[in-house]
Amino acid sequence: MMASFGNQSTNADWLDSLPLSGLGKVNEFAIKFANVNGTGSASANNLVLKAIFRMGVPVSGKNLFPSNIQGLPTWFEIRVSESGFTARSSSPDIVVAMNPQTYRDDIVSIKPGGALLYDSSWPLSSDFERSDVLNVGVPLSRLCSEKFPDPRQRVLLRNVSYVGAVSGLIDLDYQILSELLNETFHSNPKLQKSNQIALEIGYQYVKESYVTPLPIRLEVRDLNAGKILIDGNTAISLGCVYAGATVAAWYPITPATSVSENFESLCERLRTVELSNPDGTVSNVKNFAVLQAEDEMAALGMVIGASWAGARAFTSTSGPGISLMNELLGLGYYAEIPAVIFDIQRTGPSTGMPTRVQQSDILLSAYASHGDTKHILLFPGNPNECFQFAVKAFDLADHFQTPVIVLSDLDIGMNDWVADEFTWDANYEWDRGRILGQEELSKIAKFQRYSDQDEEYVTSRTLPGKDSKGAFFTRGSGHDQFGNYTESPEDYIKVMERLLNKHKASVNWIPEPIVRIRDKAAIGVITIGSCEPAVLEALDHFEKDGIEMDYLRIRGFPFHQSVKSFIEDHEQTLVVEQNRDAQLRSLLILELGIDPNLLMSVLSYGGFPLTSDDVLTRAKRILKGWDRCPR
Amino acid sequence: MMASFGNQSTNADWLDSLPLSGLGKVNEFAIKFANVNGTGSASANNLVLKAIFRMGVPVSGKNLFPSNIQGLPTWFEIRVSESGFTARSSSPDIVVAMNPQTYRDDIVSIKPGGALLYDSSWPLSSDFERSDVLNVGVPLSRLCSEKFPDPRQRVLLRNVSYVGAVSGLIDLDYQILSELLNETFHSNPKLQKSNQIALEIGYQYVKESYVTPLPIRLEVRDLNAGKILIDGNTAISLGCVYAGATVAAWYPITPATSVSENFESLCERLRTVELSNPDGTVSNVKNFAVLQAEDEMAALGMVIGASWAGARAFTSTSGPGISLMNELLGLGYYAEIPAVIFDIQRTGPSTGMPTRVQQSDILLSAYASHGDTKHILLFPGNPNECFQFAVKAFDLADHFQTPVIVLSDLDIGMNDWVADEFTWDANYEWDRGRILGQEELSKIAKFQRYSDQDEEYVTSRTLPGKDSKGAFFTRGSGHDQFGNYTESPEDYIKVMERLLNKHKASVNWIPEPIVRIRDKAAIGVITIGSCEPAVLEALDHFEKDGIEMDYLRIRGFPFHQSVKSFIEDHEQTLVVEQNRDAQLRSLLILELGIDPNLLMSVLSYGGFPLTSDDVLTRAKRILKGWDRCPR
Amino acid sequence: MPSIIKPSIPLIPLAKNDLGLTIRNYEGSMSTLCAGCGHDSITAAIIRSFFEMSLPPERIAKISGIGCSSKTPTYFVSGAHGFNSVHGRMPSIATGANAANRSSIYIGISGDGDSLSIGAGQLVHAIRRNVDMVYLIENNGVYGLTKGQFSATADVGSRAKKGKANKVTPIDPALLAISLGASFVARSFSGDKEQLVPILKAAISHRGFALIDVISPCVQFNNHNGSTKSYSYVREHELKDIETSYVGEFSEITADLTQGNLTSVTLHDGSEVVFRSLPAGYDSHSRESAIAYINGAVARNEIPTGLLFIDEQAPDMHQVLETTSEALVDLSYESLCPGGGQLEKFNQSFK
Amino acid sequence: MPSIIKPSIPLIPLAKNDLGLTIRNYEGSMSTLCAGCGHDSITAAIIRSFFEMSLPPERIAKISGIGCSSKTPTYFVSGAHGFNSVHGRMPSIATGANAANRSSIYIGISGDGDSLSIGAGQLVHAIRRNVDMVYLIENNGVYGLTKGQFSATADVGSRAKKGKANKVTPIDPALLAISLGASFVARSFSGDKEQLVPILKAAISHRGFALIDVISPCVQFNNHNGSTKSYSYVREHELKDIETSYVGEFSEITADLTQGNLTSVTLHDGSEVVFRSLPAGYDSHSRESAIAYINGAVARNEIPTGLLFIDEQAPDMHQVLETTSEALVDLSYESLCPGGGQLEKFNQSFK
Ligand SMILES: Cc1ncc(C[n+]2csc(CCOP(=O)(O)OP(=O)(O)O)c2C)c(N)n1
Ligand SMILES: Cc1ncc(C[n+]2csc(CCOP(=O)(O)OP(=O)(O)O)c2C)c(N)n1
Ligand code: SF4
Ligand code: SF4
Ligand SMILES: [Mg+2]
Ligand SMILES: [Mg+2]
Repeated sequence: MMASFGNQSTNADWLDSLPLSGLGKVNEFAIKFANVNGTGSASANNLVLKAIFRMGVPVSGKNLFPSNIQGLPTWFEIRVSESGFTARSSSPDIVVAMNPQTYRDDIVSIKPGGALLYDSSWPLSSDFERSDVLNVGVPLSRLCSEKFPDPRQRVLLRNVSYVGAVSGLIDLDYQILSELLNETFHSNPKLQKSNQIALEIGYQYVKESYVTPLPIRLEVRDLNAGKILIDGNTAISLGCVYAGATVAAWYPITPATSVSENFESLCERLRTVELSNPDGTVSNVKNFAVLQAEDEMAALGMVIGASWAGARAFTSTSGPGISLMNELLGLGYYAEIPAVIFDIQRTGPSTGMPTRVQQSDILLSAYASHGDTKHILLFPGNPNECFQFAVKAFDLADHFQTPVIVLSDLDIGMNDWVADEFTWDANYEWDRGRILGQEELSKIAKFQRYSDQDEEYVTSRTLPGKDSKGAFFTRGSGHDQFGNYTESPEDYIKVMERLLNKHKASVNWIPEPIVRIRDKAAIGVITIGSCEPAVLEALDHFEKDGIEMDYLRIRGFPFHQSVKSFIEDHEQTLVVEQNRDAQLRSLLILELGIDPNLLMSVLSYGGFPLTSDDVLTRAKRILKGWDRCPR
Repeated sequence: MMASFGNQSTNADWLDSLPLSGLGKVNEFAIKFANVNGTGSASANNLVLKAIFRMGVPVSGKNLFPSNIQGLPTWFEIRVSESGFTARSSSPDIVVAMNPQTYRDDIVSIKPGGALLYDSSWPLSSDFERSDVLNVGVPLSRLCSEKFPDPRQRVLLRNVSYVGAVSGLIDLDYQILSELLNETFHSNPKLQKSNQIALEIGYQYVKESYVTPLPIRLEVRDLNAGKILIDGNTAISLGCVYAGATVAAWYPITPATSVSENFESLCERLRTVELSNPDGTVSNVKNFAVLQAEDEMAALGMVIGASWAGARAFTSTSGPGISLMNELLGLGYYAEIPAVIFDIQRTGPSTGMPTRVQQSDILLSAYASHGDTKHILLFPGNPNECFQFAVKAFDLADHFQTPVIVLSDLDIGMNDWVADEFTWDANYEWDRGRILGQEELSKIAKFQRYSDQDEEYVTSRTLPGKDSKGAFFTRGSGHDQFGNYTESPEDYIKVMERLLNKHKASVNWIPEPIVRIRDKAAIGVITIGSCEPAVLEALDHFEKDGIEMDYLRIRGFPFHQSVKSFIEDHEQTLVVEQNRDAQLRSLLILELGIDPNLLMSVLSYGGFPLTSDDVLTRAKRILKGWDRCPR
Repeated sequence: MPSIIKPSIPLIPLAKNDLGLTIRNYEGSMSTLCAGCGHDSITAAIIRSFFEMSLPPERIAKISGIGCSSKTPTYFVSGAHGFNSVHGRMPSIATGANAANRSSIYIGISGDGDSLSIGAGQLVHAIRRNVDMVYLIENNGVYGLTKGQFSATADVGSRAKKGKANKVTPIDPALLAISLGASFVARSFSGDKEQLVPILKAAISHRGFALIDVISPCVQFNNHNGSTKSYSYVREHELKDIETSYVGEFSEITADLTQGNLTSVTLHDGSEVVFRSLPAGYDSHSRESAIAYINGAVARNEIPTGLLFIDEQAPDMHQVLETTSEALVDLSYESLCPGGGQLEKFNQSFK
Repeated sequence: MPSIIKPSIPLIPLAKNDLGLTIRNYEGSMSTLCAGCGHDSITAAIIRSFFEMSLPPERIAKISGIGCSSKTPTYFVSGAHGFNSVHGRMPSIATGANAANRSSIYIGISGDGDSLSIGAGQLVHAIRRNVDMVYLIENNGVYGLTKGQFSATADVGSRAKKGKANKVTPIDPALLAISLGASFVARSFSGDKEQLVPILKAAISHRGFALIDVISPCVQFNNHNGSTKSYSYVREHELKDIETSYVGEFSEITADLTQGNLTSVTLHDGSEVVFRSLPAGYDSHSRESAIAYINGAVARNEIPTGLLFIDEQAPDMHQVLETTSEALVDLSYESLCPGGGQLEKFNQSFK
């Protein structure tokens, strides 16, 4: 028997029968919205997310969407955590079930003691009954049909209505929601009004029909001061603007598309300059060029061409694009041309699951291309680092005259994270590396491209279009220190060894790992990218169980020696990453010369953002097998 | 002062003054021919190679040619070794200097006590004087101008003349040379004649002018019984024919071009069938299709398409092609489509040195494509294995429904090696793997592509065009065990784990490593591909110095456990390979879980075929640094 | 309960074709495209043509790249093998499959992004090889699956959902194909099954590469007034100059013809196709007049549809390769392996 | 001593151009191509045109792919930056370079393999973007550097060194470009500097993508009787219908014209180019007549040369992008970085 059904009953009985786990979840719970994609639910769900953020409570939203445009199931999961654990939660306390196709699974997924909000315009099949959750029926469709005649509008406003219902149920600040709607529709009073009505409908209904708020609920805090809510791709595109990038070349691919699209809109706003023409008219000129390329090879080719010509240029892509870029990455490496590539990783191999997350392009990126290559990689772990590392990537690429790949992922890139407000150092100067201009050239007898290496094994370059004296030939074929074609083993090796040393030398510019040391912990945990929140939460659980572990998050390649010391300082180190083949662990072993026995893998690669449960269950299983297990 | 100069002196004095090292080198020496490319020297040099082979003496030829069509320096090095050491020699005993551009370096390269043969139509600059070598001047150009009026012919015949001179100098059997010329020009008596004259000219001149033979010389043996002289690419193309491959798709690239070109000519001969038409005419139909693709992506796409349709299909390529094939290799892996790829490795990265050798596509090939993948690799070490592994590659690809990459290299692929005669097992049956035909399908209720795994984790497939009941959808996007599209973590993981297990299971079909165990050797040596002859020669040197080492040559990936035991059984193992970044060593560490400290690298990657000196000097340097050094 | 589940492709009641199959035998799984997507209409036309032509499902091979359009092979003929490959590489995969097994009927489905951006090189060369296949571009002027970027066929001035206007000259796939020597080039509109079905039939009957450019509106990202690929625009501006009719198996079409010339074309399988062209003297066998006609229409802001060009004589890939008429996949190992004796001869030649 | 060392490109004695430079300032390092290779003649024509146009060497950027042809940028203007990139990707690299620095003069050198097989996709899109550059295809019908395989421009029936005849229809790059809406399409012959030099000059002066297809015989692999790309064949069959003349700076050409119409074209840098076409009424501004003309010539087994098509009005990539007239590489960091205040505004918008 379901605890409550229909719109006339109250939830008082259910409150009494609640298991302990469901009680008193103030600011510590998860809501899952189950929708059909293409129905406009995303904006409604974001409304909830943003309102919680404005209530001053740490929060995160994970959009689990299909590789499809309309009609398939999609979920939006909001994790509310006053204590700051905003990793994806493995099971929701509340489900807002708006997709009849997935009712069964959605309802099954609710934590015992949780609540279900569904559209009770039609009766819920008794198959779906769960006695251990509160069933909150709201006849959303019926209510909206009564109010809104236009069927298209009705679909959209039904979404706002369930937001209203959620507001009533869990004390999600109605005022804030109402303001957010006004902000969104500020230019359209008619829409503003109908949205406010829709919000009201849902809110009023639950207020009238249920005992509210539920014990699972929100309270205002002030924990988001100095914080913003932002996704990593937007942060990257901002970083590109601030780094002074002028050329972007890209090919659409989920989940990287928004990096370049955002960059373009930002530039349209910030880098379009009004010019008065002689005839009195005004025209807009643009201090940037965004090229939608015909494919990823063309995109990277354009970036390499633009960088060779002296611009800061980048491309954004994902797995299949990185595969296609292999040959040109080798060219950039060997001919020493800067290039910045943002790889927003998704689930591979092949087309794989384009809207799911993994960190599984690590090995390919590190050694991309045939022949011997090693690339500089940056691994941001949150939107703040997306912004900072984007800028850093250009500095590194210019400084070391080489492609730099920033490996973000879908979870960081497309989901909203609570981040620190972005700051900008007014004294920042871009590092264009060793470029000889006319003045420097006039002081030397003869320019030779690859011979005057500095202590970082970087040689000076010149830009085309400037000075004949600096002219040289760039080539991906065998070349000697002067840039001349060669097939001589000695000349070839000289350049190749310098490249190896240059890569090593770049370590001093790579962001240090994030390290958290407990006292005398025997176990270390290493992770990467978007895994951080889940890993930290898992460590917290372990700590509560009396097992202390040290923590390190890698933020770039080549690796710092401190990573090696970290591993050597622990009896055992777990490497947590989202791929099947332990790619980060592999790179650590190879590049730091680590005995593989020191590194145990915690792998979770099904494609959803990592949860602390994913880490806990796997880590426990592994530690059980380890003879020096702490328990 | 030079020991001998011009065409009137004899070499008697020089013989007396000879250092010991140059004495009595019967069937144990190296000749280097220095030519200008595009002048037809290759066939003359091959004449020498083949004649030595027919004299029954083990021999090898290394063609060191530029990435250019005409006018640049090129060398052909012949190593004669009765004791069977046919690796490239690091310095020649005799230089035939036919390229004035490189006189200086060529002459410098001669071993003390060696000999120089040059064209004395023009005087040799005294700058090039070396008192410790015999200078044999033969006025080849002058002699040929006198005999042959046509200037084009003259250039070509001058080459044959120096062969004649070599014949006189080192007792290279004149009769055999003469027969070889007759064979070559059997259809053109005029050319036959002029070539015989050219041979004679050179021969007579040295016989008349010098004390012959030199102490560095040949003697007939019978060591080549049951042997042939063949390059690896020809062997691969033969293997493809014998494996029953019907579709080849390729894009020209040095040094892989001849694989597909030879395959096509072999098929033209062996697989063209005469058909009598109803109208009495006869037409030829072909039981094969060779497609020169528009690029490497198209080539692999065609191979995947053809294999999907059920043919045995392959492509041949080199580094840049492998880079471009990454995305499609991922598709083949994930969608489980057979494909055979021959990568004849050259010097990377990027265009690199297209006519130089390396083994530097190992890591990229093992993990080709974004996402998690592991490919089956075969590493032939000589033409016999090229033939066998080509056949094996198709069996493996069909059996395990996956791309198989055969990593040969330029040295094996394009140089002639003495090999055992090829044999064919009349009982061989191709292994087409688990393909369900109409009969099998009729016995099952419903066909499901990826669910009925056997103990090797292979599921059965069906071919298009045969039976509706077997119809399924092949896709590179997320799919479940039935082949249906999925975005479910569990379904996705199930397939990915099976793929991992399948790769592991394939090890039983991978050729075992070649192992040579000495008694209680503390040091093991692991190598790959064309490195074998130089490594074995180096081990012989070590052995003569009292240091015994065990030997293992890897022949495929996944690795056998015996490789792991080999490493564990030695205090230290050296891994000899031709690349900068120790790619084979890396793969061993990762895939066998080896402590990196157990594997020391011997790397030589300048692009020329490996010499025993390359191995010796580097190995000694490393062993000196090792605390348990045997000496 | 408000259901977003879409109806599957609408059905004609269970008539049987020459093979005794009903149209259901030509359907696939339910479409997951947007309600109203042009691609679904094309799927319906494909189903109808295959049914009416009585094609044995097992002889059909469906190959596609990546995109909304490339998903559609799942939605028709579930009894045929399908291959949803990678972005832009369908032409090479179809070429290889065809090389291996010439007995199958190949239909390649692609999008304007898949074919004219990332896949342009492969398309060009599949045309050049005259691979025997139907190559259908479901052309909506945008990248549907990646949410509305302009494709290379987007018209100058057309607006994306975000309001930005395209300024780069579009590529006309029909013009491109004709210039490259394609042997069959047609264009149609997803909303006009009466024209599309006979064109599809003719394309299947044609021996060689049959390119069909089907304007297929994307209701999500390119159905705005500014776009010439939208339903409304196309309905207004479409030029049904060259009507198509498949003689013998499809008579409804010929009944519709009211004016103009007939061009009768005998295809390689012996079937006859009659094409009606409005412009007097339109010659579907002349590359030049096709080009001129298309250019003229484009200049008048019109979209010419119909069978624009056909060359029945052009040798297809297998004729060029002189391949045996038997499918290579059907050759026995014995007929392929030269055997030990031959190897002995080879050994001798390497001495 | 018999030397195989080839003479470098033959020189005109040391006259000076407007910049006070001699032709030596436009030379590069010594060619390593085969003696007699058509590509070397093209190099000589490039050197002459650049010299005569007084182009500042530092303003020239030379970009190529991979192949014998792609090696040639080393052989001219050593005072210019050069980029010998990877096979088939020159168009994208040139596009990116041009986007970054519109002040340079871009000359891309490619081969028929580099441009029409592996590079076909990129070529198509560089044309479509109307990137302001000279794009020169040194067209020999073969893959020279990989030793003589047929390229996509090999004529049907032409024979490779090994004797095999090509049976696949060739791609005509000029026709392809015109169909794709290219703004400047010309063809010439490496052996005819009098025609090639003025075409090169016009191409450099043109704002937009200027494709020049230069038939350039490969003496090693495609100089046989069967080949229409051989010296002998071209000398016999070449059609010098549309003569080119560069008014003002090159008067020898106009003097050669003996008959026909003059088409005067004002280019974006203000210079005038006069084209003479033999067929009465040849209109180098009409795509259709260019296509018809080329098709006609091809049908008669002739190779039409000259400036086949030009459209001076087509907006180039920067006009479409509305980029500032200043080279993007010259913008200061200050003008690019929105600064901390703006970032504060962004922060507020993410609350
Ligand atoms: C190599 C690669 N790059 C990018 C993508 C992302 N992607 C998927 S579909 C698509 C475009 C599809 O456009 P189109 O072919 O026109 O199909 P439509 O969706 O419009 O029918 C792109 C760019 C991909 N799958 N693979
Ligand atoms: C990715 C890749 N594939 C293949 C090659 C090998 N390759 C070098 S040059 C060339 C063809 C060159 O032909 P073309 O462009 O016509 O130049 P030509 O030598 O005839 O002037 C090929 C296939 C390569 N360098 N890179
Ligand atoms: S996004 Fe456009 S192309 Fe894709 S399914 Fe929807 S309507 Fe069709
Ligand atoms: S091979 Fe041909 S294209 Fe290459 S340099 Fe020689 S003649 Fe020129
Ligand atoms: Mg599209
Ligand atoms: Mg060529």
